[in-house]
Amino acid sequence: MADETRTIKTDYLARVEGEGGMLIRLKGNEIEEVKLNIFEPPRFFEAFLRGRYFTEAPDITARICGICPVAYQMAACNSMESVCGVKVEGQLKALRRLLYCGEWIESHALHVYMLHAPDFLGYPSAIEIAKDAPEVVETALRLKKIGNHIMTVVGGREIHPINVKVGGFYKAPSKAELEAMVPDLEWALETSLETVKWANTLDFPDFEMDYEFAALDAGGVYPIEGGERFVSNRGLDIPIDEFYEHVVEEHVKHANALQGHMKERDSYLTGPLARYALWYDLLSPEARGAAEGIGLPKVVKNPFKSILVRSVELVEACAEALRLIREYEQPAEASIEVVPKAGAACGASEAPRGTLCHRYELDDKGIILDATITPPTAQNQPQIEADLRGFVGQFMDLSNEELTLRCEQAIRNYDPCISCATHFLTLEIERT
Amino acid sequence: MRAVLAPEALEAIVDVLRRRDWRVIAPTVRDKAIVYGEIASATELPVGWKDVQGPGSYKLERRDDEARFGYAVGPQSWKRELLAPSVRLLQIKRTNGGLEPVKDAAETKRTAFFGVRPCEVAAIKIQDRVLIGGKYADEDYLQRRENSFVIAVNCGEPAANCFCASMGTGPKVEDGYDLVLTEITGGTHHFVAEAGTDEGAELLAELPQQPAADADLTAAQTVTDAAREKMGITLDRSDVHDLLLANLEHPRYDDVASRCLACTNCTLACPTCFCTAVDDANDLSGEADDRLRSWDSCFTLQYSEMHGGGTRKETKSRYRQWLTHKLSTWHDQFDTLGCVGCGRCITWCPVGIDIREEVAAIRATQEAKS
Amino acid sequence: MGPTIAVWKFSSCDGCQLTLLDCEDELLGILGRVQIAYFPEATRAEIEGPWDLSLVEGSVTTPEEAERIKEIREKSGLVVAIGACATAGGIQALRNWANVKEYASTVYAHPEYLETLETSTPHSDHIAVDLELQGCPISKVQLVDALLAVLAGRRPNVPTSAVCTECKRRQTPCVQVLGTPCLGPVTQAGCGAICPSFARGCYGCFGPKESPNTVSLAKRWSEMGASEDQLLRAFRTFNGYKPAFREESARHGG
Amino acid sequence: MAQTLTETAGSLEAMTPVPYAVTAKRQDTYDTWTLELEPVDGAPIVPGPGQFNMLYAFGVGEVPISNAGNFETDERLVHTIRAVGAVTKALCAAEIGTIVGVRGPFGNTWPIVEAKGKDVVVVAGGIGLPPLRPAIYHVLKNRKDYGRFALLYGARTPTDLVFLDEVKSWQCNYDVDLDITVDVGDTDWKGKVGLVTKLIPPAQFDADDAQAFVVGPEIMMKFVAQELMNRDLPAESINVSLERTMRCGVGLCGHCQIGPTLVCRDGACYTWDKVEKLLAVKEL
Ligand SMILES: Cc1cc2nc3c(=O)[nH]c(=O)nc-3n(C[C@H](O)[C@H](O)[C@H](O)COP(=O)(O)OP(=O)(O)OC[C@H]3O[C@@H](n4cnc5c(N)ncnc54)[C@H](O)[C@@H]3O)c2cc1C
Ligand code: SF4
Ligand code: SF4
Ligand code: SF4
Repeated sequence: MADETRTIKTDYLARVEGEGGMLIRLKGNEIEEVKLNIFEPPRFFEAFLRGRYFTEAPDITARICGICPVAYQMAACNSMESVCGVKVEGQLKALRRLLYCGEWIESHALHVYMLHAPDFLGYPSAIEIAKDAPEVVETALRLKKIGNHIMTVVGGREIHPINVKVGGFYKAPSKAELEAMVPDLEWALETSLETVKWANTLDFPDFEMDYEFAALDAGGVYPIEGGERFVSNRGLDIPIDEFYEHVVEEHVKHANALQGHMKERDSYLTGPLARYALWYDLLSPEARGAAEGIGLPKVVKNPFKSILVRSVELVEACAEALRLIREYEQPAEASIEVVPKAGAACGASEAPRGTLCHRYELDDKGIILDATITPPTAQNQPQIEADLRGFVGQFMDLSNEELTLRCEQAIRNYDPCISCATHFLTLEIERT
Repeated sequence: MRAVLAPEALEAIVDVLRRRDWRVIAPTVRDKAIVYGEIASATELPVGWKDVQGPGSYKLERRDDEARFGYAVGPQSWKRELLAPSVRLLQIKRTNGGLEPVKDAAETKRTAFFGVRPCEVAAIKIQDRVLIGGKYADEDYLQRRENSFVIAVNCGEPAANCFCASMGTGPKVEDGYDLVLTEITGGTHHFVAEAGTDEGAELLAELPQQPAADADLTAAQTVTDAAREKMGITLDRSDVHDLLLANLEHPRYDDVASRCLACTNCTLACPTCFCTAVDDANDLSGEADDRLRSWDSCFTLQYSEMHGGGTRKETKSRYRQWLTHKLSTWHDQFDTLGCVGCGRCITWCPVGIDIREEVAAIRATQEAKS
Repeated sequence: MGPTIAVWKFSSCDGCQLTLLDCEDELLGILGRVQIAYFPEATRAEIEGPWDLSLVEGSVTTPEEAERIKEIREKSGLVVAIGACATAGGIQALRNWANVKEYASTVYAHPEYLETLETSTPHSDHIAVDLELQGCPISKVQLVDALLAVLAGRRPNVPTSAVCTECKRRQTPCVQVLGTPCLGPVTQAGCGAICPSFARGCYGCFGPKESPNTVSLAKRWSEMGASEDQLLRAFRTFNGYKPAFREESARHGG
Repeated sequence: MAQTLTETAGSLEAMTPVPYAVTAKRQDTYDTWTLELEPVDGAPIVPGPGQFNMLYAFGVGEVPISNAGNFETDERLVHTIRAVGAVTKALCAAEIGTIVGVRGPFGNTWPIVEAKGKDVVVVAGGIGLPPLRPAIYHVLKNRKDYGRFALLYGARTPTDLVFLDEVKSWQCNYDVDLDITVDVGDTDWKGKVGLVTKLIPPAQFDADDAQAFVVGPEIMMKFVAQELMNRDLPAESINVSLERTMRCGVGLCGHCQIGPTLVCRDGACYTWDKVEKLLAVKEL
């Protein structure tokens, strides 16, 4: 009995973006192996970017991920602007933040209700939830739609927005266009407050991990569209430009992706739990109120409760979007001029699922010489495996079926985006 | 009825019409071009702007005066108000196995088109002929047309691509308007106004005005005469019908096809092109079907598609269809030419193909032959 | 019980299948009339094939994918390829101008684990596809229309004409005429002409229209000041491997 | 101005389909069916020979289909439809009781009354026969008013021949010179093999005083017209029916143009002199 081998396995993880599987092997009470298998084929983005003009990076990197294209566009812009020595500020920065709020609302609503909730409610998907409780799915869809609508108004469309440009936007929306969204957003804010309460009625396994939480420091505001420093609760505090001096990437055999590790440290976690733990005090009164209302502590260590934190961030994104619209004045110019310069720099943004870092090197004509992209899921992957180890260690008594489900849920806690994680494998292109 | 109006009277026009609860659509500046849009005040007109047009190019520039109509036609035409880009013709519902066609309630709000150029008045008259003048009429068009009120503006400053003088449609409007203005910017800035219908006269009577003397009418005539002079005759319409029909296989069509993008811009910008498609769009339940009518163009492959493929597969045949239709076969079909010389197809062609040059090229070889 | 629908992912960003979930107003209505048989992005549940309709996202970039699409073809009534990846090879088809194998073997100790093909190709290179929805990403309107068309037995409304048709219908002044180079005249309609409405030239994400005159457009771009490099990149991006764009980019070097 | 517009405007109801029920259905060939339609309520429309209707299949679309009824004795609409695409497939799949939409009748008519006293030559290619059927019945009903009547019918294969029994009954019951041929025969086919144009030289008619009515694929009509002219039949006496894509059927959508003419309005019936030159131009 004690030496019996047990395999917990999912060939194809459902309700995550991209293609991955999971394999856990136990021998008796010993965990032999934990693997988050990423078989999503590599797409070689970093290689393609070489030789392209710097203004193309936001459009091209958006295609790494259909779920969080804005995250890519913002990180690319931040990085390019940093190389070229310009700063996008004022209303243009606010517009970027608003666009990003749209992505947060869309992505968080999708994850909370349609990807994660079925785990808690015991359904295979939201499609089945819709049969029993259509109002839940209708709420989710309406919230999602409002997020998408922001992206359409500010960005031109919800997937791969077209209005984002290095230096700002191609066209700035009018105040009236933004104000037209206020009633919907007010509804969304109310509904997201209800979402927090609803999520709090779910059952959570009794499980905690002692995380190193890492997120951007946006200088006095909750980090969304960018941040100058990358910080953690364990003393990491670096300018974003030094990201790659502290984070190393490793190619592991079972994944078509590279995994991020912090030098001389263990795995770390980025994403809602980290942002929330580090920047709780910067949340809007609405979001903090929502957290307090359900007695959510300032630091959440149970990864299954990420659904609560994600709901709180949903409140944050709605409240923030409303604030940004109220304070918006249409800028005279939709972008600032960016003249390419030779050099290299990093830029980052907070994707719904965590910190996303880009680094580009340009020549003096603006041609990209080198590109490195580190998406949140790559950074979280070692931590996901650590969570699985911890969880299986603690819940070994569960039946195989139950344990498989729970392990899948533990992965979905991260809202992992495997499509994002696989663009890595670099490739030299010899152009003739 | 005639009168002289001060520039401020334009505000009174907008006022009076809006008080009657009419929509007022007029030229305004948006997206770096002069486009039509609903206005609430005459200050929204493009005051002191002119347009610089060339084949495939258009640019707005400042004028050194306060002219309200100191530009020619822009990318849009009144077609957008009358033959709307996309409308639901009707909805067909399935009711216990049967079919029930349902039409949307007619829009009854009246709309004033403020600033209609002579070529555009001519274009509206052409579309009237095509869309309501035959045995069958387009109901939506007729409704919109009935609700329209036309305030025309004679042209003083044709753009480089204007050739209304060649087509006999401008720069002075002859009929088909309710009220017409001629803007006079030299000396004291003023307008000479003339009513074309009783309704136009009613509006004019409500405006602050001075009586028009013979000298004023002469001044107005001078404006359009000068414009005509400036344009000259660049397309000889007298023989163009036969010229094109006699040259259906002309090598020039291969030449133009190497440049033409078959992008449809010329046809959709053209104020007379009327082709539409009707498509079906089912509702989610599958119990209702919207029949949608939208702008179509003879430059698309699907336009001429029959089961088994397109009739006009090559760009060459599509361009020939368009050119011969405009200047030749339109006449056979509707007893009028299909071109009013507004120049939109030249300006708004992304590669600047010029209808006048294409005709001239065909004519040149014809003349060489004879 | 409506027809069974399976949604398949190949090499892609997931954006086109997300488009289905983004049909917020239509999703529940559609779900009421079809059975989702396979759609891992949305559900753990599965119904065995054969399927009435397969929506196929992503391009073929691995040997496994090249096999899988054949199987899907065999077991599906209709195969609809959705998006630039599935209809043109997508952005990852940029590898088709590079030597993947050679590089992989110099960098990785076990290049065999990579299991990647030299090229990224559309499904139509591997199987007969019943309908292609172009676009990076596809249009929600076209997706819903295609699903409803299948349900009604109607021909889907997929215009093969230029983006310009949509520009004109929405009354956007042509940005190319105003001085910004635009790929709209050679790009297939469907997006709603978004880019020009945001004062930017179309960058061709819906792929070539029928009979695109890329030569003439490229000539005009040059006259407007575009460099050969710029032209090469313009045609070689999201739909660069589609013959019309591929041939045009080749005319500008590389 | 507004008032005068309404007074002079054309008919407004042209775009609204009228519900008709399928009351009978017959399969003619492997891909061709004949439907009989009767109005759900109200009086039936009365087309003239040569006119077409726009038939609407719910949720699928609308297509032009010629009237193939025997108007001499019957008020029902008869349409013979070949299933080639979405709409025609849906129409052919309609069952008895199915409601379809009908707009029409549109287009001009065959000058069959004008042909009185003359010899009549009908040349049909495959599914070109049904659009000629109303004209044929007019001649048959008024048989004594006309001279000789030659009916030349060709199809690609024997299975593409429609209404064969009916055609043969005409031969028996009226004075009709019937001649049938197929491009490619099969083992059961005992009749002639060859193009329909071959039936023209031997056909019995007086070229100085005859009217020909020809329907078939465009290419077939071209060769038939040529062959008829070789027999000295003037182009003005040769009638053909043209086909172009149509979205409205009433001259508003522009799609059916061939040079100076709109097929839906000025056709679909033309005399050959009017269209010969047009059809000779590739992709006009
Ligand atoms: C005057 C006249 C009389 C006719 N009489 C008969 C007759 O008696 N019997 C008969 O069988 N046939 C007849 N036809 C031919 C018949 O109209 C066609 O076979 C029919 O239109 C085919 O339609 P479909 O939808 O079945 O085929 P498809 O091949 O699917 O469509 C054919 C036509 O529909 C249009 N279309 C449909 N959907 C689209 C779309 N999404 N985008 C663009 N275009 C689209 C195409 O332009 C094309 O012209 C006649 C035609 C004419 C003009
Ligand atoms: S053909 Fe050209 S010039 Fe003539 S009316 Fe149309 S757009 Fe104007
Ligand atoms: S902006 Fe582009 S897509 Fe629009 S009409 Fe001009 S060329 Fe065509
Ligand atoms: S305009 Fe062009 S690039 Fe922009 S969304 Fe449309 S097809 Fe894509």
